[in-house]
Amino acid sequence: MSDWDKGRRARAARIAAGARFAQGKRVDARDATALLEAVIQPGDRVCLEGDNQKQADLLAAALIAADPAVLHDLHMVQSGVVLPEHLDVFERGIARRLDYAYSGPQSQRIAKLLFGGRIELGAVHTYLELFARYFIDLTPQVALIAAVSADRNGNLYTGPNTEDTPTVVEATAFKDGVVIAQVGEIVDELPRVDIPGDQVHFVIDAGRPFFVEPLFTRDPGAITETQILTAMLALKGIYAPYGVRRLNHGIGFNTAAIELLLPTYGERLGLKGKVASHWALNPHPTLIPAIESGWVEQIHCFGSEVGMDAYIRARSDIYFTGADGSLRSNRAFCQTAGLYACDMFIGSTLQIDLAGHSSTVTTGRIAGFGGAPNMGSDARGRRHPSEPWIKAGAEADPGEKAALRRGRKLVVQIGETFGEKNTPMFVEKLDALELAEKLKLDLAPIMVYGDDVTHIVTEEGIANLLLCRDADEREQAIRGVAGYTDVGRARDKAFVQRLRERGVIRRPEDLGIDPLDADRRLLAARSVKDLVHWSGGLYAPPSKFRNW
Amino acid sequence: MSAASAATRIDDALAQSWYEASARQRVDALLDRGSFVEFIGPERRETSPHLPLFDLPEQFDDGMIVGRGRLDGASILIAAQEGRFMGGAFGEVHGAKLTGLLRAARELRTPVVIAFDTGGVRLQEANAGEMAIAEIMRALLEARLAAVNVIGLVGGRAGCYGGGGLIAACCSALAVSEQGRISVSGPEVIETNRGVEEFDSKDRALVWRTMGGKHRRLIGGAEIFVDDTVASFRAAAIALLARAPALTRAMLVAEQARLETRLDAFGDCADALDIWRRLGIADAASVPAMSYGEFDALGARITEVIHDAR
Amino acid sequence: MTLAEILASLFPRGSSVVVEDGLIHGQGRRVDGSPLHVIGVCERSAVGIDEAAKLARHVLEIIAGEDSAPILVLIDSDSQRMSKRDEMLGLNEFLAHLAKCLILADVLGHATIGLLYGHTAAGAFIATALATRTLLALPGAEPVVMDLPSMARVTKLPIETLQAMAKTTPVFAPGLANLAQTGAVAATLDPQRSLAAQVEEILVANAREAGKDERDVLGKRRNGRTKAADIALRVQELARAST
Amino acid sequence: MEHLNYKHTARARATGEKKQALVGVVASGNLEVLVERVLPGNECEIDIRTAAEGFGEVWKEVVADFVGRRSPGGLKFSINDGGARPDTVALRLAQAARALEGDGT
Repeated sequence: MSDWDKGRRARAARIAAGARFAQGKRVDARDATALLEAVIQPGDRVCLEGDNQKQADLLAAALIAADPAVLHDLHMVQSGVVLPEHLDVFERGIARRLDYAYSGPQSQRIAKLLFGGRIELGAVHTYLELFARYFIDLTPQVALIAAVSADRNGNLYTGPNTEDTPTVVEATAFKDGVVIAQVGEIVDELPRVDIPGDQVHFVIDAGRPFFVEPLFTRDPGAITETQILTAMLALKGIYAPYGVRRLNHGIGFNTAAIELLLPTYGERLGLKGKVASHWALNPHPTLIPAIESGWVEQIHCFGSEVGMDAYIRARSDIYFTGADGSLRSNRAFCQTAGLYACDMFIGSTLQIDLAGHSSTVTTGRIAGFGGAPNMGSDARGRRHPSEPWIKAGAEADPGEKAALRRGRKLVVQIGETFGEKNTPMFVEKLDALELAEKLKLDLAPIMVYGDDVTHIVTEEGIANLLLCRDADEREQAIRGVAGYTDVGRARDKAFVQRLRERGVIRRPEDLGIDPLDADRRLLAARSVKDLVHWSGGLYAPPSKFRNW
Repeated sequence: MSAASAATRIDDALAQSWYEASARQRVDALLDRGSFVEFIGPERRETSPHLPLFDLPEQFDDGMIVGRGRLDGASILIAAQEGRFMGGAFGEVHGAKLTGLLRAARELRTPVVIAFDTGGVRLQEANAGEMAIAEIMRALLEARLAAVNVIGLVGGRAGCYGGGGLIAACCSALAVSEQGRISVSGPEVIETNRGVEEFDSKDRALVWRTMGGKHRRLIGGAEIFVDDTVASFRAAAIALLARAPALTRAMLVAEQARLETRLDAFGDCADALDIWRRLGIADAASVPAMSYGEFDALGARITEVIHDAR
Repeated sequence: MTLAEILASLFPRGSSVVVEDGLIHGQGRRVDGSPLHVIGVCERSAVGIDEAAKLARHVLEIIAGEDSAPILVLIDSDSQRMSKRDEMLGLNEFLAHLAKCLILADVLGHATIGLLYGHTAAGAFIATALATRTLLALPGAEPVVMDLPSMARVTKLPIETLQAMAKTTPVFAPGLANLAQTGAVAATLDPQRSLAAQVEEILVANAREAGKDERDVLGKRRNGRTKAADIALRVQELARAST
Repeated sequence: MEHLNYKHTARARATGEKKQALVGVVASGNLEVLVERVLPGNECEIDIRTAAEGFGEVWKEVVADFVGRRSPGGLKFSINDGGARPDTVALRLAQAARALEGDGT
């Protein structure tokens, strides 16, 4: 007779093992490590919830305190490798294998551990890709998640920073896995239920909120004149002609400058109501002036942002909110929205090569992808038309019959030709390739592939790669906006001049922009305090961003 | 703030942020248009003889601009520090320019405006910088003893730290904006020497409520609280120059009393919030977030700081 | 020399000088029997708001008194007190107030003489020793504006490099000789001779000179600050010419 | 510190009457440009002291492009550089030239 419920019985056994430390579902924080040692088994796939924002930090600390003789060879399947503890589990011999998406603050240490062979790498994913694999071949046996609060039955309120939680719980709880949640407090009645209690097996009262990194806050005070110039070029040279209404922005200073130019420079260009109205975007504080000036119709968020909760609550026409009034974010849905329902992604990168491939991997740093490749790629499954998508498709393939022509998503890389410490953004060979060779990876970690990139914006101008007809044109178009980098100085000047005449390259003067007009006074807010004023006092920035 | 006002302020030089402006922009916008005459300008290339020793770049004016100009028609001497060059720190040349200006002020009986923006003594020429501060203080006080008014303006990026804080407190009167910080030891210095439990330099709200412009205004460390615009600083300088309380023995006796009263009243407070509460501000925690207008009204209600005791 | 030795050498017939909580105040007699006021900081105490207020009060009391006797400021201090409380309550005002009182006393005829016999640093140095008209020192005094370990941290230069550089210039490294060369210290006294006699010589010499601040000129003469005096003078001339 | 000096002949003499101007400050990633109307005819000189060593080739091109784009004849540019990126250098040079032409401050 076949045995068809091994998984269910295994889960029951795990829950029974953990129940020794629980009263109902509730486990004391002091018993967290003992609980994990009882529930998790060597070799398990474990999702320790953490992305680029929220972190199940108490559970992370509890896991590294486990005895490696009891817990070992774990396979970590999580979006973020962000806390030091996320790597400590490998150094302590508790975990061995890793599949992840993003590793911002730990990018240097993760590279060291990979080179040292302490981590067996599955793959570096995009968020959406990793979430997808949760349901196919990377389903967690145990999920360690974070919520704002729980009630006695284990129902969870995940609050504004809901983020990955529903996805992780869905994959785990419905495939015989165990879900353990850390919560800031246990209450009689939740503001709203984000995760039903029947999907949650243990709840630990951390007595404090989980950690959240204010990753999407850009201080307007740090925006440079050159970044303002790139923002002016993007607005006048891309947003305006394509009429981009549905979009996603990266987190760099160039796109923050664009957000702050909407109510000033954008207003002067007459773009209000014509561009930037529908967003897949975290609650960027730098978008507050544009929201307050009536530019924005709605925003769906991957996560929340520290200090923005009261503002969001007071602007429910703009944001997605629950019945309780607080933001409901959802990373998987928002990534999907960014992939399929946005006509443009614009973001910064660290390196671009002559084919337009870009990567944030540099020697000794493996930052991972996060969500940019989902936003920054053409959705081949897209079928609905829109003006920018059709126009971009026509530029790319003017010969094809209109009714049979695929549109194109605008994928824009924006940045200064030289980055921090005078490092050039344009390179002959990506560091990512060298990394792949050293680590013997099948794939180099490319953030956005060259054939997905449609435009590159630098202070030198805009290169429209949709209009390039072959690899040579593409290379010279890229060299043409690469300024004084080695790549830029090696350009064929006559070739570049011809591309300029065709509009493949557009210099500031071609767009009627005087670089000397790129002044900080164009920014609708020039300090974090200005943002607070724009928000009517609703935005409460974290202390590290204050100068008052 | 509306989009329209955001757009219009772009073209208005006087609406420019003091905090963001360079020392040269501050001088130009503070004075009556076109009236500035610089002494030992950048074309003289009187740079620091010490920075090359450390392989550091020089600045043609060594981060200190001094000269004469008119303020609301009146002839004044003016000095401004560039807070972004070496953190506005006092070095030999930088300091000597201000010393000379203050000595001239005494001799010519001409009032002085000083736009502070400094982290204190310049490390690479620390002894020369320390001496410059001592000489500036003496020259400043001798000018004041000769009934010459010296007004200090604080609202720059580098704040007004170290010896700069002492010089500022020697002025006849001070105007400070919210961004302005006045203190002797900087947050990092306190944290390095006494530990993060004594002072967490990364807690910027703490830094500002301990050293920032609003706190200084509330305890009487500055006479006028100004908005972060060049126009607001200009108006404050004009207002403060109009009253000329000379430095006298009586003035210092009054200052002694003022400072001892402060010690008695607030010496046991653990935090600036306690001081503000004791001053009668019920919702002390709301002070940092207040706009210029709100705070100015509150300040006027709570304390009178034109005390003639400085 | 210890404070007791200094006082004994200054006032062989005794004095009313007392030490309280690291601060010095009192009075002794000069050779001619006239009074000499004494204030100061000892035991390497930090100068914070409380200390500055007490010292300033002493100075104001001296000014309020009958005589126009000189004031001797003895210094063996730490730097300014580095604390949240001191800065919160306006340490800059307290230190500046102390300096003002000393400078006012000098202008009103109480010649001020500083005697640096131990350590001093940074803001405490400015508000006490450097606020006197004439600063004297005893061998072994250690004035510090910026200590080399801190400098090494900020400049990212090894201490050995800084020490080597300090041999060619007095402008940044701590120590009596360096400060003296930049013009801070008028003279270093001989501990083998009577301090009373040496101070007396200075007081007599000072009485003949005007109260002009010539430390920058001294620093130029000693080749410690080559530019300051000329720059200050040039600015003064330009200001005069601009009227 | 590295010292660089470039001499060019501009297409035309710079317009305006102002004798000198200064833009920028010396800070990390920033620079100051002092421009003086002191050279005869169409001569143009750019004198640079920079904290970032080994970027001579880049400076040469930035300067050549600037002289080609504007017409800074008769002007001497003296630069103290705190390691600014080429885009900032180009911007400051243009600001300096405009400041001397007198339109704007």
